[in-house]
Amino acid sequence: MSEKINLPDPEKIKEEILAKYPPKVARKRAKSMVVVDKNLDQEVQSNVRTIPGIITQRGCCYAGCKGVVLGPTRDIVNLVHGPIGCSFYAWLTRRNQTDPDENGEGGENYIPYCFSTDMQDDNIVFGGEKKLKQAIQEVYDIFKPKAIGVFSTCPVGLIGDDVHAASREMKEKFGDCNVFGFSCEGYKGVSQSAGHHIANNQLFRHVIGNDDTKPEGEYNVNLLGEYNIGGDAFEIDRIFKLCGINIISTMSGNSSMTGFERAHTADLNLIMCHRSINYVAEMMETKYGIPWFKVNFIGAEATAKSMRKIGQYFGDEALIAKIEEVIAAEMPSIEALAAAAKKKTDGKLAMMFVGGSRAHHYQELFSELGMTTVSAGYEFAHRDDYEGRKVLPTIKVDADSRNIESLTIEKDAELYNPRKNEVELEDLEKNGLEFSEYKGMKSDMADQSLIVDDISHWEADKLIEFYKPDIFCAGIKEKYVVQKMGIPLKQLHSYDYGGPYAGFEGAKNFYTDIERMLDTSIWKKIKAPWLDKAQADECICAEYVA
Amino acid sequence: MSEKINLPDPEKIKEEILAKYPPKVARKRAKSMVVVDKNLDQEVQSNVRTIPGIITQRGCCYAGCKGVVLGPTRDIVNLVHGPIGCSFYAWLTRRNQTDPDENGEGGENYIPYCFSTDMQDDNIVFGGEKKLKQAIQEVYDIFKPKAIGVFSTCPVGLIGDDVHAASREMKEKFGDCNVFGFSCEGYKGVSQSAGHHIANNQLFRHVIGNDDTKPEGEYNVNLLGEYNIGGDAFEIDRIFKLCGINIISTMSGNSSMTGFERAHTADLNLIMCHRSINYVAEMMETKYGIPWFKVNFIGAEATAKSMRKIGQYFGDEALIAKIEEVIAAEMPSIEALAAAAKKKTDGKLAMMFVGGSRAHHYQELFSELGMTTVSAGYEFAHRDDYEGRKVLPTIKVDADSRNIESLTIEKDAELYNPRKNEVELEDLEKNGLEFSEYKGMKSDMADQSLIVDDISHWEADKLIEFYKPDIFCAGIKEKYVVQKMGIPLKQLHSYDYGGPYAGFEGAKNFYTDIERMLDTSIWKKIKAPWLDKAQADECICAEYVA
Amino acid sequence: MLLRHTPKEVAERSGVTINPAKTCQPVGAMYAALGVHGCLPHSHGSQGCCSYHRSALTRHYKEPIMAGTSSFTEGSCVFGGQANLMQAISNMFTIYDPDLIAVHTTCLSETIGDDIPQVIKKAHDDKKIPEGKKVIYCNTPSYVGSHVTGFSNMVAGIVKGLVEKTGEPKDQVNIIPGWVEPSDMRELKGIAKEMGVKTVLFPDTSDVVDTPQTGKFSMYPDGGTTQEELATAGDSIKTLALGAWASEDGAKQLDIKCKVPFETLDLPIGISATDRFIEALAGAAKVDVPESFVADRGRLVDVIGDMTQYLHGKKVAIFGDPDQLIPMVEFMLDMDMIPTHVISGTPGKKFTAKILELCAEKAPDVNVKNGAQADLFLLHQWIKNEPVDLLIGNTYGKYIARDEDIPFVRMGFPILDRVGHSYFPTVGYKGGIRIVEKFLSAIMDRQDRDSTDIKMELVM
Amino acid sequence: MLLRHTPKEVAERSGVTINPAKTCQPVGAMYAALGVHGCLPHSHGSQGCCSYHRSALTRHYKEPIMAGTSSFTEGSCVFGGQANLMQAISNMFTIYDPDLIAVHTTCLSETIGDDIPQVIKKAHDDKKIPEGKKVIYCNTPSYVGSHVTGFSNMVAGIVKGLVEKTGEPKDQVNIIPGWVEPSDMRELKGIAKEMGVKTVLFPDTSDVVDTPQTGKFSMYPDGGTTQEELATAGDSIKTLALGAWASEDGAKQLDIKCKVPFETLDLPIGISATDRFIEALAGAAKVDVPESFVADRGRLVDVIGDMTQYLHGKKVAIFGDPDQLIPMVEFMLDMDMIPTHVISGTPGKKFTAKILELCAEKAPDVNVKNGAQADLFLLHQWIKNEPVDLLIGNTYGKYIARDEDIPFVRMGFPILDRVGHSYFPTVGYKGGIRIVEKFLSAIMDRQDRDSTDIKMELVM
Repeated sequence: MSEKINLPDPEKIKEEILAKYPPKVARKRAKSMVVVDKNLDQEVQSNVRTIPGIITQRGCCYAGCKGVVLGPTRDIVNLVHGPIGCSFYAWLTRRNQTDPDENGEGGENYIPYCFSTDMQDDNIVFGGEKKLKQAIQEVYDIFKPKAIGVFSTCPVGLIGDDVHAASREMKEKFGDCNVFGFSCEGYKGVSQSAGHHIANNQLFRHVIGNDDTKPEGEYNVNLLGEYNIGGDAFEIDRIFKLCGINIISTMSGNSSMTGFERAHTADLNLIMCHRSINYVAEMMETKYGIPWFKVNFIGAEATAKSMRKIGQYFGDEALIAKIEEVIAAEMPSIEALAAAAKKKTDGKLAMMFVGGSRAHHYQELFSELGMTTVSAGYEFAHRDDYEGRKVLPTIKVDADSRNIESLTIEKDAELYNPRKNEVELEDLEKNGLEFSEYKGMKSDMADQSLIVDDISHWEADKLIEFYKPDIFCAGIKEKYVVQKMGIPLKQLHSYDYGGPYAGFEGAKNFYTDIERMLDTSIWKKIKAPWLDKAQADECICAEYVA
Repeated sequence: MSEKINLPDPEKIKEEILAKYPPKVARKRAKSMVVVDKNLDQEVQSNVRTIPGIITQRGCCYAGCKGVVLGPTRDIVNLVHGPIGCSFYAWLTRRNQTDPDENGEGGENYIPYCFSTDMQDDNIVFGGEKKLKQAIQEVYDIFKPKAIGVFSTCPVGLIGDDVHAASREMKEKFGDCNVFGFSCEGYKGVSQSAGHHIANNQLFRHVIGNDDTKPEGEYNVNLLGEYNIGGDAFEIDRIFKLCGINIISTMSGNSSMTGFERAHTADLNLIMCHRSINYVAEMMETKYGIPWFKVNFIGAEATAKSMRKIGQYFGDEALIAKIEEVIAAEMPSIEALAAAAKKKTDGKLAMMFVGGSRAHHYQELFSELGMTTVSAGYEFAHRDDYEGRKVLPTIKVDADSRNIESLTIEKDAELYNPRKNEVELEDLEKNGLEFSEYKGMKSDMADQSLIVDDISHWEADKLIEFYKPDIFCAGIKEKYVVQKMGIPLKQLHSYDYGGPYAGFEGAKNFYTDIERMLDTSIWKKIKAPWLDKAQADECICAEYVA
Repeated sequence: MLLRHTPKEVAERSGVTINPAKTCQPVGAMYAALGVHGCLPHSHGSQGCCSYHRSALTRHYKEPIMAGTSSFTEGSCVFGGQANLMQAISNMFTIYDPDLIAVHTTCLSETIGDDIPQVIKKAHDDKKIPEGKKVIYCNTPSYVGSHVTGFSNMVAGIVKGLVEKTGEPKDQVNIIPGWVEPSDMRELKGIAKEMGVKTVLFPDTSDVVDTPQTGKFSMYPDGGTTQEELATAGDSIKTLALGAWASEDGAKQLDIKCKVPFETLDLPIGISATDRFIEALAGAAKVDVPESFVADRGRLVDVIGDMTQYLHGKKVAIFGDPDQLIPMVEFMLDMDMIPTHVISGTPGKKFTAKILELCAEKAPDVNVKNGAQADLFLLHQWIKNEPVDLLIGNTYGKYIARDEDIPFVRMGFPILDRVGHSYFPTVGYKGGIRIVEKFLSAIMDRQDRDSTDIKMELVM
Repeated sequence: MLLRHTPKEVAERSGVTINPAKTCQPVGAMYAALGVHGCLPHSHGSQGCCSYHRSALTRHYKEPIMAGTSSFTEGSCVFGGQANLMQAISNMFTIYDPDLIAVHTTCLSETIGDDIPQVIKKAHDDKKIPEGKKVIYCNTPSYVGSHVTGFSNMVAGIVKGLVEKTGEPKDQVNIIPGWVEPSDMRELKGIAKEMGVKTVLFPDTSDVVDTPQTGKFSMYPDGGTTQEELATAGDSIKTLALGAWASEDGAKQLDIKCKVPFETLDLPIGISATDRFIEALAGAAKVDVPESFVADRGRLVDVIGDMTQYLHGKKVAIFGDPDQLIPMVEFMLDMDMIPTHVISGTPGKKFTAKILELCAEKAPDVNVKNGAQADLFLLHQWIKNEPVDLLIGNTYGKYIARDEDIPFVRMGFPILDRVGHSYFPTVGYKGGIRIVEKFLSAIMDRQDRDSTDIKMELVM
């Protein structure tokens, strides 16, 4: 679909952009800006240090660990060990929805709470372990939670507080509470990504496999890398239920420790956000023999496709039929809505710079609206997220990544049980089901479109002036910058407090929201009528002169 | 109680006030300003024309008829025949509370509605009867009410629309709807008072006596001149119920036509507001033989006294005992609250200029708070409301009053039945129960206090400057004028949207509200600190220099 | 239910008006008269009119509202009201010493046919009017038009009675603000001042019905257009009449009397109407629009752009006066809200045509009616048939909002149960931000209220 | 229930803070730095800090908030952050061309012990700082004080870095407004202007975080105190520091550096605090207070007097920053409201003493706590034990208000779910009317909601 528009050649603007940089900076940034040529294997430099002062979208390791992966789980108290800010800013700001009463009234839910050791200078000077243990004790006494996660912030590593030892000690003391720590200091790695990995490791180490209770459902899966922002997981859950597929755990959206502990009893791992969660999938396959493949529930077509893959995997005719039935029931209203929306959206241009998979997934939805993604990039991705996992062997591990622990996993003596044998897997592969594979964003982008990793504020502004897109997708820090230029910005972290956008209902919500955003009268009112034409033409631009 | 303060001699300020007036005006106003001397029979000129341009508190005949007497009844559609304003201004502005569901869900309640023929110029030129009948028809078709009252506004009388003929015609046409009119044009009489009389006449003519169903209760009374502002009637009703007294109808508060139609089956009429309703009581006594006496439920003591009078009237030991029991149960908490409030209120001064009985009744409540009423007056009273009914024979009927119809009533052939015979009445009188009597406001006022009838804005301002009262009671038009002088004003029409103030609970509410008003910090913040003393001393004054 | 007898089915009515969306002329004349410094309004009719109008204005402003009445009796009806008016004029000047008295009539005196100018002349000849004092007047028959008409008539009366032309042109613009709040009049003067345009704004109720608490009651507060200013209005470059209903007639009279050309504009409420006012004012005074207006305007556009998702597509029912409703409807359309029901009790053919024209593209299904039987009873029935997300109007709308559980924003006259309208303007760009804030808090409070625990939003 | 695990019983805590009523220093430093024209704030620490602070300020203002970060890695922790800061300074000047960069530290760089002035000096020597450009700084260790402390430290940094003394006295007054909204800073400038007092107000975020939509993004908006103005602050008559927590230290530094005497005042919120500010400003500049202030003040007193029955005796729980809470509590007492629970996460011994002193007569039972463990968890527990009629605080209060069904008024930082705070001031007398309006609509909306049909009031 995106082919139907001939994209302008971005090489010149790329040069312009780089020209502003000091030579060394320009050389480095050039490698992260790639004009897509589908016929070439192109390396997209990523997961490298952000250049200081460049104004990046990126956050820190702690944000990826506590904010992204652990945050959405309701029945664990996430205690942040550090000064107050780190915990304050991660307090309810990510819209991970949860239903504590889904298994009956009165379930645990600590998500609306914010827990911190609120370190003071004397804790920095004399060490904070004592206060940490006191805090853990108080949390236990007041809330009696089934689990407490302890998260290290920047100073903790430097002053040498051992959060793991402290957690172990308290866990043993309590007996009925799973206390464990995360060394996710903000300076670790080069972005949130390091935090994802650390979170994956600790979940695998301390939680997954704690409860061997056999699953009740017939088709049991885990949904990995789905965070239930705006209720996405609720919608996916709805579709799965209609099809009779049982989700054991979602990592991590509308999620509970109880689910995580049983995750290894599933027969299939479905990966939504490849970047943040593939580690767990890999480790579960090695240890328990659970295969995984990539799915995408962003976009109606993508959702249908993903469902069919699940049916294919289980190979049960009844299931396959049920899935087709569900799809058939959902599609008509979706297509009708898309057709209506297209009157406003067809042929329009989109740009998106966000996350580790959303900037790829959402291209689906835009193409369903007849819109072309002219430029896109991730905030904290690795090369495989752009180029596909085929490049994994060729990625060289640099100093920053080397410091992120990578667990070595072996088959579990009792529990290892390959859900499909070699032959079955081969058959499925032959029939197009690709296991342990992700092809990356580039594979879905048009020729001459521009990929930019870890885009800087300067680059974004210039590209907007160049492409004059109809919509720009990013996060809250970019939202009002871009809108000042008269271009609507769709937040793809928070969905601008809308959603869900996943699944079938989500697609409809997205169509409606985008149609609205492209049809907002106020943008036509920007110019004061008494201003002369000249001034008006300055619109859609950024200005740096103080 | 009010004796304990020596009042300043108001003669001088009275002269000052009058000095500003043109001689003729001064002469006339002098007769309405009386310095109380309890040893003298003093005439208080009242119920005379307001001097044009003097700025009066008074309203019109229509306001007294539709607004006051008929307005509070929920199951009659009050249709105002005239330009839109008259109906608009009487729309929900008097706080007559009503409980349409007291006899089961879904009772009629037209009080939140405003009905008008909205006369236009062609109706004035060619007559408005046709439109009036059309309006009555539409009201009947849409609402099917059991009664429709039609109210004449100023132009109606002049253009000669016959609202009575029109009403009669429609009543006959419908058969099941009591349609009747009121010739209550605004210019009739000299104040709202004329409207009260007209309303009394029409209720007596068209409603009272329509339903002879025997009452269910043992002690059956009508409560006349109680309008349930702020829920006063609810509270009185509560007390009556506790004592086992049955109210057949309240005229007019939380009232229904059904009640009015049976009013003549009661054995006693209790008069709250003597001014607005004594006509009905008189007529009912003549026609049905129902005695009446004055009661007052404003003030805890007054309430107890009034209850005891009822007990005495029925002379039933059980009833008398029950009444004493109820009083005994209520008084302690009231006295406690009064004692507490007195810390702030004792010895403070009040002025009140309002209504036809409130300016008298509320002196009770203030004296319970240890406060002295230094000056008071009515808005639309007659001499008997000041001097007592003993002066009735001596009141000469002037042109304005002569035009207000006065019905001549005779004993009802079948239904006349004196509830007490001569002997019984005499006995009761001997024991202090005074039938058909009202002693008037003056009897309860202190020597040297000042009575002013139909006070003008100028007079009020000067008296405030003279008395510097702690609280001033009047209506909405005076509220902010007086408060600009830094003196709290208590509205005694609307209770400042508080209440109830009647009965035992009402007394408590009043104590609390007055204590609050006399203890409001903001009044101490009036002066900007940078202003010099001189300016500050100007406070509590009115200024007329443009 | 408060309005338990209102049926969903709409029945044609020609006789009865139920729950009116208007009141009668005199209250408007009284309000307009308060906008002249040192003026004491006078109601020539029965006592009740004056009492009712003073009460209504007092409840809306929570301020002293002073006015006199001719206190008609049955006798006056027979012999005419001349004696009453003569006596009233003499008493008011003697006792209350105003600079001038502004007489308006009532249905009663109009039906009787009292000849006001003749009475005033006689009062003059009989020396009832002290040296240097004035009596102006207008006719406000309650059975014609509405409260807005009364305001308009008194504005014309002010022009006829107080505006003069010396022939020596003055570099100033007349602004007739229409029936708006004192805060709005204050804001309009501020806008002109910021633009460097000298204006004569009349009537001007700022500092009259929003006076400070100083411990002193002033019968004639500091505010109000002075007679000196008004006397120069005949020499102004131009008159801007804000609102065809409340202001145009006064501007016409000024043109007729003093040959000052006029332009009728919508009240400057919202972006588009304010744009037109700013350009007209700058154009009339031949000045450039200062940068600061671009900033104020841009802030209004900005906040709408930021919050558009909460406004877009919201269905609105609104009732009030034509001069307010027209720019409000335009403003709502600029915000992609959907005017769904529009009611005004004030007659005037142009109104429905104008609303339909504005809504043609974005809200073609709008229900609109004004004049006879265009009342809140009908509005409520419309709402029952076509529910809305927001109701806008005076305090009487509260009863509908409660019965139908609709978010409610108070605008118009009278507002009897809240404060703020007299202090914070809704005209101009800054006023627009206040309107947006009010809309948003009504809509967002409702979202917070109706949201489940699961869907509760921290950031909005 | 949203906060379903909060028990009524209060347990002593010394280790864990739950639902904080504060955040850390750097965000305050970032906000203060935005109040200097052409300034690009820089966060010397990990990327996350900068991202979090920019996000928080963006959500509060719905405006672009630009700032750089040193993007620490594990390496920087080992070798120190100098290289990162040097590179950041050079890149920011090259790419974004600010007039100056304002560096603040973080817990990380503070723990490492980076010597910022030394780095800046080196950057200077290495010509990383272009001609005429400046780099100022302050230390903001996140483990000391709160966001308010960070604001205060950057104000001091501005003084140290940008204020000069020529020795030639200037007839002007410095005003340090403290951490208030751009609308408040605008209002304070307006007050001074109306009083005819020339002022240097800093920092000044008006026209920086409330910029218009013009179709153009300006990295350095028109607003902010200019370096030229700041350079003259050393010659001013006096400095008025509004708020002991946010402004006093800067004023002290100015006194030390340039011998400009200072006076610390409460933020001018409410009647009494505004009175003190007006008198102090007039006194410092030796001018008379214009009549217009008597009128503005009187209007505030008037509306409170008119509506006192709805405010009198209402119990209030309030949380926020000391400089706001102190005058708010005083204002509430002036309105006969009853401060019942008062919480601030910001430490400072003077606070509780001051609140208790204010409440001694009229609200002796007030619960007050600030600093460690003075958090919303405790406030919520207090409310469960002693219910209130009104809750005032930032957006996080919404969760308590909903669970306990308490009318809620948003004040403080951050407000993430409503707009208005950046456009309408709460300081000064006019700001006081806005506060009263907000209180009244919260309280009266609740009365309307909870009233039975029978008790429903038309007039209030």
